[in-house]
Amino acid sequence: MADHLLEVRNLSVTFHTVRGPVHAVRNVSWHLDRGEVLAILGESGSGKSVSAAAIMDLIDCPPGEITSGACLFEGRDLLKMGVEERRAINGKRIAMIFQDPLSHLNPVYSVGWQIEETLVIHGTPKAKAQTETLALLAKVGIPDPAGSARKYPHQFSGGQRQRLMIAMALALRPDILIADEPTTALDVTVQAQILALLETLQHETGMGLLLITHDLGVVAEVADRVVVMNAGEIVEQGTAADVYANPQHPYTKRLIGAAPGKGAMAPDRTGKVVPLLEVTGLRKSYGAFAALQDASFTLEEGETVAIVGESGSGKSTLAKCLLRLEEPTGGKAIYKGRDLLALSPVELYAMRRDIQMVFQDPTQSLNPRMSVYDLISEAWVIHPDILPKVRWRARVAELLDQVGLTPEHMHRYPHQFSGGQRQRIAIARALALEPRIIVCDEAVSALDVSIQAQVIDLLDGLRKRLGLSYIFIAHDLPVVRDFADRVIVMQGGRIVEQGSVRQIFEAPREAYTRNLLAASLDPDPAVQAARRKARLTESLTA
Amino acid sequence: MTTSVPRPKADAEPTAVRAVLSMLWADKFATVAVIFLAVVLFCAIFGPWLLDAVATKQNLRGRNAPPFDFTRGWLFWLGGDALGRPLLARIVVAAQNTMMVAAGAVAASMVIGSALGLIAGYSRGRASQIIPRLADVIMSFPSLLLAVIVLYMLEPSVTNIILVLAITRIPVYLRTTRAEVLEVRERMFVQAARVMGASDTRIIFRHILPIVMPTLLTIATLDFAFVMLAESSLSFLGIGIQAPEITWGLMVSQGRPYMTNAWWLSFWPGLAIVLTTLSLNLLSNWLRVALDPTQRWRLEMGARKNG
Amino acid sequence: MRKFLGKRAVASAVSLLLLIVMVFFLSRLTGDPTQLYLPVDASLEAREKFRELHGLNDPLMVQFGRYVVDLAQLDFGDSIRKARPALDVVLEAFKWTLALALITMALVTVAAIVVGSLAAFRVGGLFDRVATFFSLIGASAPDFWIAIVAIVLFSVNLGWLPTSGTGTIWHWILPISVLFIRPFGLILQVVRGAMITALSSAYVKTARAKGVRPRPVIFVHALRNGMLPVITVIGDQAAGMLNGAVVVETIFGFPGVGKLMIDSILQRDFAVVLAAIMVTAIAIFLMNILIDIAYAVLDPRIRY
Amino acid sequence: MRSVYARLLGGIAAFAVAGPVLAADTDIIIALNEELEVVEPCMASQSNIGRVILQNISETLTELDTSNGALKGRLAESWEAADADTWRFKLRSGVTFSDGSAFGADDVKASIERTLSDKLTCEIGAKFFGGMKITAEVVDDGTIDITSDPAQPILPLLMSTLTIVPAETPLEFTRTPVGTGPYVLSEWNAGQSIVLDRREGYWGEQPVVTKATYVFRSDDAVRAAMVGTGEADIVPLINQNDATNPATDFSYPNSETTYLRVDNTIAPLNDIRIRKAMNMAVDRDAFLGTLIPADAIKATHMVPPSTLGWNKDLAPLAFDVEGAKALVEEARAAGVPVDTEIEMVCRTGNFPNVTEVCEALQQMFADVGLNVKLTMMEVAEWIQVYSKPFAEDRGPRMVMAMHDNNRGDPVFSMFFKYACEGVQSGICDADLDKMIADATAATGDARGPAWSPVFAKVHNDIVADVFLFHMVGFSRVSERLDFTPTIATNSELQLSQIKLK
Repeated sequence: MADHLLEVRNLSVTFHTVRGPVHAVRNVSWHLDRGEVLAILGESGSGKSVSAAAIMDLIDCPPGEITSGACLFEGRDLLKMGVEERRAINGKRIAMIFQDPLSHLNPVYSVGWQIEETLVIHGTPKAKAQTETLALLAKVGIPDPAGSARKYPHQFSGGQRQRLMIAMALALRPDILIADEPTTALDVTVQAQILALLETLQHETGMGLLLITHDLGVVAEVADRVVVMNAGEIVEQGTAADVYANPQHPYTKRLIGAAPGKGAMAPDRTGKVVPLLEVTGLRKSYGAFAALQDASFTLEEGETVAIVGESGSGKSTLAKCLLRLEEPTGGKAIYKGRDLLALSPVELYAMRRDIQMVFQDPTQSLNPRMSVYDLISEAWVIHPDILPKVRWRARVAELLDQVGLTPEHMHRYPHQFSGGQRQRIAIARALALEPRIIVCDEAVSALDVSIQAQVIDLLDGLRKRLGLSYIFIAHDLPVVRDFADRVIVMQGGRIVEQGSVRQIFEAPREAYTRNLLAASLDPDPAVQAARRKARLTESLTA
Repeated sequence: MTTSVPRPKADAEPTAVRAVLSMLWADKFATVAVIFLAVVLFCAIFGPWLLDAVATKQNLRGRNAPPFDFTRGWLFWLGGDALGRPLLARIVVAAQNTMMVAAGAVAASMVIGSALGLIAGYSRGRASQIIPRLADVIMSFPSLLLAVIVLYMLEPSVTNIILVLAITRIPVYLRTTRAEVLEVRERMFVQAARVMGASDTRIIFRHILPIVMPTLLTIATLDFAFVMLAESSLSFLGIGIQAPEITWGLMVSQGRPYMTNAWWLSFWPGLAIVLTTLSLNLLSNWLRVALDPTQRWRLEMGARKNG
Repeated sequence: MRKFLGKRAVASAVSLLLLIVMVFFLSRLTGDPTQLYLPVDASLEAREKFRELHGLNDPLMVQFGRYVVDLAQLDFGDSIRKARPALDVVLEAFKWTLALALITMALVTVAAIVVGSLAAFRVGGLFDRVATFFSLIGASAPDFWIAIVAIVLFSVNLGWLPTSGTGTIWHWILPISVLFIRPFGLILQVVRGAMITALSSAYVKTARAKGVRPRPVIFVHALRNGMLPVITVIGDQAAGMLNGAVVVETIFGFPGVGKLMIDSILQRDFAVVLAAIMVTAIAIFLMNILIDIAYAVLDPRIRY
Repeated sequence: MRSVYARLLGGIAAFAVAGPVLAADTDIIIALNEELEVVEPCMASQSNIGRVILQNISETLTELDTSNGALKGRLAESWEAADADTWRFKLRSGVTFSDGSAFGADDVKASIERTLSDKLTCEIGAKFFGGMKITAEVVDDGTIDITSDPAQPILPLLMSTLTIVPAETPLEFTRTPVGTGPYVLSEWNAGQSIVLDRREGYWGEQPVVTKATYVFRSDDAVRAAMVGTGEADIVPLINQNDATNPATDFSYPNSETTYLRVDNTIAPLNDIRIRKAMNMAVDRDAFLGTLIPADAIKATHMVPPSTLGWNKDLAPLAFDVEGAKALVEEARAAGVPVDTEIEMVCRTGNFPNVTEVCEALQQMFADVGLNVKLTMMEVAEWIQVYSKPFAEDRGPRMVMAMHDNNRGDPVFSMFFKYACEGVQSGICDADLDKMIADATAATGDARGPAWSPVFAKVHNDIVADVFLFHMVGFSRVSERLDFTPTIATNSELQLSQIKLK
């Protein structure tokens, strides 16, 4: 047993809150060996990060309390070691990288300084640390290492920041790297690069890699073994391929079932084409910078048009311009014979009823100080002619019912709901105005897969029942594949390609679209293995 | 607000109150502070009504009676002042003016300052340029000069002291509100409201103000203490409230000539100021933690342990 | 940066101008210095003569015009009371105020940061509670009260320090200590709050994961981030001090600009009042620029 | 940045080094309550300036001996009335100014002209020489004729106020005063201190004190504490509450009189019964030894007892609440609006305990059934209600004031306070006007008896005001010095009178 590089045994951690103790993890045991990639898979709140935090001594006590268990590193229990001893292991023998590298890098020190610090505190002489830092930066693919070392975290892109984190973590060639959601919130192409980098480095150093993720695709791409967690407990573990191909636990089954990109694509629309919204030559520039150039497309009644692209492609700008949250620089958007972009404030007010929006993060898009009733009925306060006040309560109940919540939820506040429930509230709020078009700006990106699937189902059902049209902005291609009728691909402020969902996914014309599709990870380890083989041969032949 | 809808809150209300109380109980300092403030508030409301007659009863031949002389009745436990009036009664009576000045100045500066700050932060027009300049001017305008101007042209009454102190504190709220509004107006739920067609007034009052409010309230608690001390300093310099009106600050400054031979004249009202400001500071510290979801566990933890 | 400084200078000049206009006209609403200057028994002719001599009989607009023209030539007018150029009088006092403010704020800043950071490190611990409690008590007491108690204790009873005045380094200790207390309490609270936030931030987690020792975690990683809100408060407090510490100056016989200002206001020596306001406003303006620069130095994300 | 620090550190180091130089025993430190704004001799009637300059730097032709009210020569050896409006002064010879130049009649003439000039606002000119025209004519270097229009029987007394400066002194406020006195201004650190050094070549007896340093502390408690801590030798003004040590603390009549100036023109104050009632309502004895020092004297005059013409027969109306109430009721029955609110205006910081005194007075008036409202005012505002022109729409009003007459002659008080044209007069009575004019013009031995009935008429017949107290001040003097403050200490502090024990 003591042969494992790292072993967690029967770990239980409790957090004390006013509502009583919360058992974050219970009796969790797993192990990691040298040269191995172990993935801990779980959704938010599953406790998947807690054991890593215990290993790194990052659990604040109080409010946390490690009630039982051991974390054996090379056979010695980390939890019983002295502060100074653990400090000497942290960063040197076991390193960690986090989700959101922007907030995890200290904003006020240069990245070179931060990487050097790791080396210096563990005994590397200052001069040597400096040269090594430059070497590390080069190794993780940061251009102009000498210049970059003097820059600050905010001056890098998201992907580069994660590379910097990796450089910092690997500075002392640790035996174990813990990566906590390292690619979440990164674009698919960047995600692929980071995963590739991690893999390369792991091969080079032979370290053990502990990957904490919610993404089946990431597991499929890199993990040797996987531990599936739910509600603080391990429900299943095994090799990645086994678990995917042959899930035992119902939760695992549900999780795999919910993974998007598996269902049938929408058929190409045929029959009478009724353009509901016709956008031509839409432009937006900030000074000299053109955020959106010459975008033209149509939206038909009852149709879902997805707009995909990486961050900075201009897809959100497009949505904001259509909704007049930003004033466009030029172009037209004809809806019901009127140009939305030329409406006076009074006309705009009337138009708001017809076009609504669901935002990415429901936590932020719902006013935390308003109850669900207030949030939904606000629509009728603003547009009093929709509904007489006496009917508000009934209608709120009805809407909540429609989005899968119950009328009892009416008097609660947003923070009392889970993420998926909050997004349902946001959808109910949009529906309150009885719109014709709903713009969904990354509306499901922040949700766990199982929740994501439910919300997509909800949106789909509403479309069928109410005849809504969606403009569905997303970076996640599998979701788009499941949900959209037509797809618009954007890059650098331009529409590079548009067509029916089949056309885009099965016969992409543009190289950019193809890259995007190739980088998107499949939840099936077998599929990913095949793709890797293909990539490898491709690179060999090239 | 505009959405006054009858709604049953039967289940939510008591638990919320109990949660607040238990969080308060978790911080013993804050609990004591709240109790003390409640006593002060009681004195401020009922003090003059109960004790005004005794508090102004002079006795020139029994002046500067020392404290802790328990033969003379409870009113003289804290001693008597330079005119032989019982200090305890005077402190109780003075609580009203003191609280009125502080509360009035804080409320007025908060309302005006935050209104201007909302305008400056929300509008993108000329007001957003001019109003911060106005704040600069008020900041550099010496409060003493302002006091002399106002008190010369009007009279040194409680209302006018409130006016002076309120004007000098306006920039604090103005700047804070403006900075917060600049941030809050970009938040998602404000955008969501705009998408629904909400008017600017609605966005400001229904969506932005409630978010800014906790910060303003925290500042207000601290300012309450600050204003009491400022009023006391003005009295010290002879341009504040004047006798026969009575405030704690005025009592302290009137007792100053006796500090070496009748310390109690300025000590007790000074202690009242210290304890009140201290209580407010403790309360504000507690509020800061209680209103911050990321810090609240500290109190919730304590409540669990003690409750 | 240069563009930013230019913009700031223009904005401040506008504020200053507005301030001068307001102070000039408002202060003249508070009465005529004649009766204050002359003995109460002075005849009406003597008063008339005095008014004529100092141009107080001219319409207010004429007086203002004359003031502005003189000001354009950097002539701030003469003090009626002191029969000297107002600017000389103010600068003489201001150097004392500046020294007092600089020394006090330097001490306050260092002390508050050290104590506040340590308090934030173990929130609710003994050190935190003691530091918070005593700093709050200090910040809650009227300053003239503390000043007189300090004099009675340290000068009269113990004889350790001189009661008041200037001259030796010992004379500075009591005024600085009394002046220290309130901003210390306030800044300590802000440091503590900011450091609690900074210490619970993600990059501190990274630092701990890297194996950084607790002390550098506080004073290197968290502190520089936590300093931003602190600097704003330090600026506000320093600005208050540059306006003069009237109470402390009065009690300790310290010849600063606060005492000068209140005396001039009470005596309606308008030229001195205006000159003092301008000098302190300019000093505060310069300090605000320093603070903006400090922001930029501390936080590379801020660029003007 | 660096240079700022360097300078700052340098400054601190300098302070540390420049510690108190070991002072000679004959060096003394005097703590004053306010800073000198100017050191101009023609402003020496202001008490804070006078305490430093008067007779120390700048001397006068004559000097009032406050112990007996007699006038003695200083720079003048003798004087006589040349005719009805001209006085001839024989000057002391062998006197030199501190700049070395010799003192002569032309200096006196120049000083008079300078003090009364239109180009300067000299307080001595405005305070003592208002409403008259003075011309000086040099007879010879040691003799000068001074003529006044109208005639001034007390011209020699007036000359005790006028400081003599060299003829060449420019017509602007000087910062380096030159005088004939035993001391010379050697250092002036604005805001901190003024240093006077004894000079060689003074015409009179060489004083003991070699050097006097004046420092300024506006806080009463601090100032008083400085003698005990050895930081000061004399504190001319301390608060009565601090005057607790009989070995060092001296009380002295300070020639100030407190009173309530009553506006006799407005009902109900225009009724003598009400004014009498107010006088009877004040329990003056209760104040003595409590809020007012025990040594103060209950006042019946506007001037202190050492003044010419003091009327021994006047006594304050006895404290009698019932009698006062009866008078008020009588007035009410006669239709006087006795319930009208009367405003009592007091000045903050006028004298120690002024607020308490006013609060107590308000209570006493209330006890006899008068409706008195107390308003505390800052000096600038107070002076507007104290001096004419009075506001047209004013209500019934009393103003608490403290009047200083240290010159020994009632003329410096009575016209201003009681004549119809008097700037602070609350009454107008043709008979009284005539009596004041006659007394002002009276000369020699007739002058005293001319004033006495004026006092009686004001106090007994008109009951114009509510007189309170002739006040005393307190000084603290180090035990190593032999110096006893007198009534003169309020306006001057002659270093030459200070001896060592």
